[in-house]
Amino acid sequence: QHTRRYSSSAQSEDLDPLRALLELCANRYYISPGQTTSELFQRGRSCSYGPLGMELKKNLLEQWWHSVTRSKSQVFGINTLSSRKDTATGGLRIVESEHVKQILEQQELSREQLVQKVQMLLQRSSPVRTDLLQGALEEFVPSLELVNRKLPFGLAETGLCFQPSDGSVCSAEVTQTSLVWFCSPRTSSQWLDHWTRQRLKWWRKFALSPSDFSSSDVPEEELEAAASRGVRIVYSFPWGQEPLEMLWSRGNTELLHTHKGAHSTLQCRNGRKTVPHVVSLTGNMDRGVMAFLSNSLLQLKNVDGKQKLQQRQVLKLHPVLAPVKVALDVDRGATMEMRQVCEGLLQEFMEAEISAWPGYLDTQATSVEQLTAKYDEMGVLFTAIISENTLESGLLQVRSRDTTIKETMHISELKNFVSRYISAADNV
Amino acid sequence: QHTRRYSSSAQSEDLDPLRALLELCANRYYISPGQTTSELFQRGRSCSYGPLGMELKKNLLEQWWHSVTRSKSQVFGINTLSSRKDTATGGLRIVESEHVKQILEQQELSREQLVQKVQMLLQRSSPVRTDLLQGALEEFVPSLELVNRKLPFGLAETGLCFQPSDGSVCSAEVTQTSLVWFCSPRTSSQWLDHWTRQRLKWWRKFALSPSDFSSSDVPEEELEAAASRGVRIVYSFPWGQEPLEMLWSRGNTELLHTHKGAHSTLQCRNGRKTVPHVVSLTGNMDRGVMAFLSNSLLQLKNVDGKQKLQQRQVLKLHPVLAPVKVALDVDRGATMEMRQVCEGLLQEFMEAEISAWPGYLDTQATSVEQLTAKYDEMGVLFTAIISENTLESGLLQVRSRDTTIKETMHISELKNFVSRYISAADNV
Amino acid sequence: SLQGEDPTDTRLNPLNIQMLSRNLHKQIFRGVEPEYREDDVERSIKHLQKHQLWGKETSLLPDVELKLPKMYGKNIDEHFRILAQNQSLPYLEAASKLHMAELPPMPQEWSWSIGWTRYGPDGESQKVDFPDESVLVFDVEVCMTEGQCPTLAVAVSPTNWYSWCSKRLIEERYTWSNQLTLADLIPLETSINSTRPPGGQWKKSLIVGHNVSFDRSYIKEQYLLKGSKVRFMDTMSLHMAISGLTGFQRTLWMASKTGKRRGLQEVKEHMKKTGQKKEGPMIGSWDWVNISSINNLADVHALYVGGPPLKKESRDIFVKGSMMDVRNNFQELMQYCAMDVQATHQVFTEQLPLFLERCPHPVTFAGMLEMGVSYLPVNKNWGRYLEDSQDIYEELQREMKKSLMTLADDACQLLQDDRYKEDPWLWDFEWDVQEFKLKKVPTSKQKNSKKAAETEVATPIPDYEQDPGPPSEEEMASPCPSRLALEKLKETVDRLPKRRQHLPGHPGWYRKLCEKMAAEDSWSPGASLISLQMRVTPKLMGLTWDGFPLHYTEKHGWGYLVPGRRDNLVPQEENTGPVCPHRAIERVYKEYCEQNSKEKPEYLDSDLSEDLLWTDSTVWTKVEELGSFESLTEENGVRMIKNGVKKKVSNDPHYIPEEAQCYYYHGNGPYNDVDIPGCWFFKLPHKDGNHNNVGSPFSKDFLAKMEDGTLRAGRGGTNATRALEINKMMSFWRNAHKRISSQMVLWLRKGELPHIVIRHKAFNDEGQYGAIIPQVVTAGTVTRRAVEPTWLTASNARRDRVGSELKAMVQVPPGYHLVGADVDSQELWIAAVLGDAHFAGMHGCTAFGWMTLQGKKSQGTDLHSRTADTVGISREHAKVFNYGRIYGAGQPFAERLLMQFNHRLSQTEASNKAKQMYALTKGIRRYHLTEEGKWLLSELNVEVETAEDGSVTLKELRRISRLVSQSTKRKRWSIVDKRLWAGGTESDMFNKLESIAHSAETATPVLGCRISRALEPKAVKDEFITSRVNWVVQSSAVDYLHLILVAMKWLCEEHDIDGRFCISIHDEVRYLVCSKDRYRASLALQITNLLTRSMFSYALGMQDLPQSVAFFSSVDIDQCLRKEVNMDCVTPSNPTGLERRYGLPPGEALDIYQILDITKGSLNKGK
Repeated sequence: QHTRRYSSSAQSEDLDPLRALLELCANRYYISPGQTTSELFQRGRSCSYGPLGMELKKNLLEQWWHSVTRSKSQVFGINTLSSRKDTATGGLRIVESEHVKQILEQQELSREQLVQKVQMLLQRSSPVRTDLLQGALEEFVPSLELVNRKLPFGLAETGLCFQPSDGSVCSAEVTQTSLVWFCSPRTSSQWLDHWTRQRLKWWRKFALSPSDFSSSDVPEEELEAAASRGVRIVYSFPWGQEPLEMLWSRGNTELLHTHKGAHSTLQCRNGRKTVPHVVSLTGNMDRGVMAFLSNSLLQLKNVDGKQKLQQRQVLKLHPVLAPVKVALDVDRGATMEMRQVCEGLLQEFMEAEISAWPGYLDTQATSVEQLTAKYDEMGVLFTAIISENTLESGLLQVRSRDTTIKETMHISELKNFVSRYISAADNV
Repeated sequence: QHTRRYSSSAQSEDLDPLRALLELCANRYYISPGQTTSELFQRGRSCSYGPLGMELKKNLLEQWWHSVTRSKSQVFGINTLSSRKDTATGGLRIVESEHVKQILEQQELSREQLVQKVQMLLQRSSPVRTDLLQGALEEFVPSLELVNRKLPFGLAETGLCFQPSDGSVCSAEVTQTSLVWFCSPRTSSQWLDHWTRQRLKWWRKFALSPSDFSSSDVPEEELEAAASRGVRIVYSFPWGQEPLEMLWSRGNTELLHTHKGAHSTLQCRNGRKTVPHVVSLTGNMDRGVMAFLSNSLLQLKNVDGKQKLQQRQVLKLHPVLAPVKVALDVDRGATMEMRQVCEGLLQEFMEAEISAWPGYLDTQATSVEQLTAKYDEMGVLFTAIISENTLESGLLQVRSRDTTIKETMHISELKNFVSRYISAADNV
Repeated sequence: SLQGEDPTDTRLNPLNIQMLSRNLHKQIFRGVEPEYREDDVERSIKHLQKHQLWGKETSLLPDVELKLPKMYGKNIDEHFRILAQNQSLPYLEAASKLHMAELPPMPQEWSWSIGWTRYGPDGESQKVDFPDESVLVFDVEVCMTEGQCPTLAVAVSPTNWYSWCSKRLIEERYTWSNQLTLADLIPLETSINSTRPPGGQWKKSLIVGHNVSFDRSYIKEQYLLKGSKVRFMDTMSLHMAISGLTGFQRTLWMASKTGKRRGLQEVKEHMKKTGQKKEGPMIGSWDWVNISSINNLADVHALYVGGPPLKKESRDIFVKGSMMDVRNNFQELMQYCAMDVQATHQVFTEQLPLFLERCPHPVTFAGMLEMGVSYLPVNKNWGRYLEDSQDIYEELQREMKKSLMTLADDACQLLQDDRYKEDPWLWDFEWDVQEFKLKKVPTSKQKNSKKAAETEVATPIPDYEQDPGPPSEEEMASPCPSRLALEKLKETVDRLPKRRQHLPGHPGWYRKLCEKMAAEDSWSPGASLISLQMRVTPKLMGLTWDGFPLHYTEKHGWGYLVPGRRDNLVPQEENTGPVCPHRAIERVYKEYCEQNSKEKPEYLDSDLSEDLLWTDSTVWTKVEELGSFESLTEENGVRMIKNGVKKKVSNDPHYIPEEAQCYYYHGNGPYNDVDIPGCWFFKLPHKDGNHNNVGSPFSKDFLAKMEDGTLRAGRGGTNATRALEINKMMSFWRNAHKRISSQMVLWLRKGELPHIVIRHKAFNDEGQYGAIIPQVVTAGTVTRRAVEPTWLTASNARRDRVGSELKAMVQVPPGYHLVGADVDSQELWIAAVLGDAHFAGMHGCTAFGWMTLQGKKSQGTDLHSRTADTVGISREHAKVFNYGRIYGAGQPFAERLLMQFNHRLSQTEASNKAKQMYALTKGIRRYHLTEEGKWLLSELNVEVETAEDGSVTLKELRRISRLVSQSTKRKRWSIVDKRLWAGGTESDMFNKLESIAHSAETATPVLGCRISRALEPKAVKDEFITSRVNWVVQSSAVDYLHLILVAMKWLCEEHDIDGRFCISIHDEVRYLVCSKDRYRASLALQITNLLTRSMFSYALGMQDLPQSVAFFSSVDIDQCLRKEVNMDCVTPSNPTGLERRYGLPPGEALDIYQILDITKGSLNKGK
């Protein structure tokens, strides 16, 4: 038996790892089939997610939210606009194309008038955000009252941001997570360290091989304008490292600028009066989804009794992230009664907020091996098989994705088992 | 004692109800203070939400998602792009303003060349969606394999959509919910009725006065192009009715159009082979938030012992929607020990996913009355007050928003009490 | 200029070693010029020539000119005596007052009230702020289960009894803060809410207690940055100095006292461990057992006072009981505490005169007082450090567990098609699965259910289904039919046995790794019980040793399977148990060889894994263990021949006939009693010798083997390798975190801090400032070295060890600095100066001394380089050997260590290397014959080959012994008189050490402290020689420290330097000094070293001191505790380093010349 991780193996003789991953994502409802180009993975932009991809992303965003808002630090969630009323020029803007057309079609306008009108229109149109920082900086003053002017605290938000598409086939949008942390100037560096640590820990928590996630300081020459220090959290994709999250210690110039230098409204009760420093954490959750998909895909090779090489692909997503926890299937010779039991189980799982897969609806005969292979590729944690015998004794077979072992279990205990399995994995 | 609902009173001598609501929303961290114009409420566009507003909206969206995906019907979640590669003209588009400027600044271009170039640019730029329907229609084919070509099923999504801003001060964006339901042509009308009933039931579930939510058929002359029937669910705001959710029975023309009339790929195994019909449900959750805020605000007048008129505003949000379930406060003369107890409680609530308010952090002395008034306006369900006595006996005071009565409770039972209170309210 | 200008003015001794400048020499040695005898000089030169050291070039240092403060007395010894007497006078007076005192009667009834109560002679009680006395015997009790807050205390002065009760004892509350404040502690000098003594003057009073450092950590005033002049005397430390036991003796003492109980067992195990056979030597003289005891109060009391034994049962309530239990037994517990106080007083009364007699130099007493007030300042970063370390540790632990669990999960796949049978590691696991059992259904019921089943017609699913449309209103309202069906089916659960089977479908070995699912919340799924320590783990990881898969046997522990054996291949049918897939093992080895074919295996001495860089104390423990038998084995050789018993050729049970030997691989084996078809079994090497079984291949000893690739993970790719890596990273914190996180930190409030701190610009209102009082037992070992489990043994920060930045977390408050220094190669110099004094009475006259003073790394003439060259090992390794020798380790120690450093070294090679090293350094034993022996030999007319001094070699001695025993009937003649070392670089040093160790009144040469009564020849005869030899150096090092403490205190007081003693860790001292005084303190520290070294020379009869050792090579001025001022202490828990993470800039390390520059050579406060 020989096990080899995708990303760590250079000798892998088979499929190019990226292509294998893309194929799997498209076949197994993670990503809409039309979209699976390697550029998508490399640029870390959003795409149309299928039901499984959508669930994975939702789970990931939910975990991010919990980790940030339920930490011991004081963090408030906000929800700002992706388009804003801003008179500054430049950047991406939403334009009503009809309006432009109307101008262009006005034959009576001179060239200059035309140019002027289009410029005016452009200026009046709403710019769309490229990150969530600005919104949080604006919300700082109202939030300050909330915490009674006491530092530190943070504002959290997740949402769509837009990036120039640069003629790429990829979309212009990306789902970002943002925590903007306000603290005293003295502690900002410590907080940067703290959050780096927390964030890295979070990424690693769900990883199959945590060491593929790492953090590194941004070299001084690559620092963003206002930032005094920067850290990136990167994932080692098969084709190289890509940043998942950026942490910046940004000082207070941007905050002052946003509030037009109104020192007095920005000051906090912090020993002496100071304008707080800002530490920003910006994550790209679309790339995060890709990273976990890439990290979880195992290519297992088994030599069976007859020395034949068998290959098995398993998407070993963390139990908390896995979009489908249980697949419900019926054994050969499905009857309405067996299906009814399945429906009952499905209902039970839904009520317990455990996502279950109604495999029993698929009446096309597939072999157990095919089914298993499919579920392994979908990353389904457990497969419960209801058989004729179940109707008599209440016993069903439960196969685990990770051990490949089938265990007999009573139907009354299944939900509880799965639910405890997941919550235990969450707490580890 | 006299209770009067805002929206139902014409005799209200005090504040204009809309202004009172706006003020409260801004003061109590629901909406960012800069944004509170009455137009916002009336147009039902998104705005910058403060921590409480954000939480309320999150709760509402979550409830919507549960109600749709956990129904007995087969519904899958998807996540499509808000901007798309589409060569059709018209609509809102994201334009890189620098690019336009570059064109406009090219003095050597003739007027015609200029117009042409701008038009080209416009055409190449990504349009942004105005609703979620198109994405679901596109995802229909991959999903079809998922359900093994069996009807009916639905695709659910929530997300940002953009609307022309028409020179208003309001933003162009709105958070929509969408369920696109694919069913046999024969049953589509039944399904429309079914979903109308389900949706209305859902809206009313969280209302203080359910009768303010109602549904009505869209008159034939107002039907959208492809639709054969339409229903709107409306809320009676103080200034009049506004639609919260639209349900349309749309036939299959749009679906065929999206997939370029490829009948064979769209056909389902449904007795005879048919191209399914589409029923769409589109909700505006920003307006939904406004509706529940408006619906929950009570103006209570008490005559106290000295015959003085006292006014109390309470935001009686449904326990499930209320952004803060428990506020934790310390009695006068707070000590480190008391604060420690509060922190422990806060942590406990967070772990149980019950949102709690760290009122004990506010060290400015406010009277109990002021505090109570504030929490009532925030819609906080319970206020727990930790005192010196708590340290000795473990007993604390718990005040209910709805009864205003203070009950003594042991610290070990608080979490369980609140948790059961909420889930009971959910199941009613 | 302060430095000598004229190089010709430099003072050299006859051996060309640079001495103190004229200016300094005159001030210290008062003009007494050293005299050298011609023949001594000649002898020395000859000796140095022999060891190729004579004439080696040396470089000169600039002379130091410095005006020392006025010194007292006629000579430096008197100077120190006067200083020490002045410093300790008030405390000594208090001590003697207590010594004379008859204690007042103990109160019958104890007062139940918060704070202190004083009891008059008639039992009347009165509340007081604190016991205002000049001397107290004091004891604190803490209810351990309720945190670190002191619960109650009792004190007695010569005139009154006192009791103290904590607020938490008297008042009942739901919760108490877990953060202690000064108000929670016991005040001894100040009233409540005050941090100043009444009248503003701190009194010099004395507190006596048994293990008083524990009690001290609960005293309020001790946490103040400045102030208290209270000093402590520890009856436990006094006991160690008077009658202490070595670690090994303690085990034996317990064994002899407790008879057949636990103790003897330990001794037996010890014998086994150190490789002694049953008939091996036993401890000959047991007299010492009766004049000593182990350290607890009851035994110490029994030793010094006697009478009825102390009752200690009540103690359990404090250890295990709750506060409620303490309340319920209040009077009894108070009484218990008071009895301890009384006993301590009795012990003290007996000890004081003994101590003063045995440690007569006043410096010892004064030094011990100073050692008793250590103080470690910490700040907010302490909490951060604890949190981060624990956090990282837990994360790593989780990651490791996850890796291991994944390995276990993956292995489960082998169950399919019985593929495990072909796995080189897992073939011998339990792979059986169980059948799922149901309760038998009563037949009648069974029939019913069968009938029911029959009536229920199975409905097939239609081929295609129509969209049924939405459910009707009624359907929506009524309960769902499928739910009802499910609920009904769930009723069959009563057919399951009450006790559920545990994972019946999983293989047996996996089942054992899984927790049974229980009702508790703590259940975790999967192979969650797996750990590195389990036997399945190395196999799941597919560990290989030199490419061979690891295998475990009950009898031999961990080893590995080498394929190729043919003599035990059995036809398959005959075998019922698991069959070893030797073909698969061959494949594994083949793959390994292919991989390694390019890179030649490295047989070079690998870089020393830092785990082998033992701290001195661990080297010593090891030496003591092995050494306790060494002198005897040597003697044994002689005796054995004397008795004419020839040792039989080994009847080793593992003797292997030639044909069963593995022909291509050599290692520890094969052990052919392990019968695995097709494979030989070899054992993993063990650090204590190959006959020992290895219990886990993950122990510390194999870390180096993993690093060099001898031991590696063969499968599971990253999971296994990463688990090994993590194991290494966690090692420090795993062992230390309990001790570290239970350090009691007390945070001071703003008003409790000195003005210097709170007015400093770096002061932060939210920053916390506090202190840890380390529980240092001032004389915790028989050598009188201090003992403390956390700080004194802490290693330095290491990049791959979580939490190892511990020491750097001791950080000064604003406005302060830590000033300190390491005594450069302290023990080497002490040994060298003893040897030099012994040989020719001048510095550097022995090769060892010369190397210590003048040796240069660059020329290969320093001690460690020399040893490294001789044996062919790295300099770092050589260091361990060199220290080991000075601690008294013999050749067996060296052999074992050599093999541990390089496991491919054979026993013979190691033995030869060790022999060579010892011959060159320690020298060869030579024996002087007794008069009786000489007479006998002349009677027998035996020719004897003797050296100039009349000594004979061991070989010669054996020959003589044989002749003697052959020719006479008497079995025993004592023919050996004195044994000496000769010919080595260190021979004279060892002769000196042994002569001290063998003398009737063994005492340190400088301060004249006597060895523990339990180690004196009259009690132990010739046993424990290693310990006694070691004692000479170690105890002198303690003298060194005491001298430093006394001198430093004098200089600080004399020159108004605002500083206090912080801690002394082994050979380093640290002072907490007000920043403005830090350079003056550095100068004072340098002068201190100068005076201390001079005192050593003076006491050994040498009126001079080499310049190279006169001063610390550098004094560190720093804001935290660390080995080097520029160490950034990067560790996994401190990834960005001290400067970035904690804002600690590098400190300054100043040599004497830089300090002179800054201070202009003056200790006086700036004008």
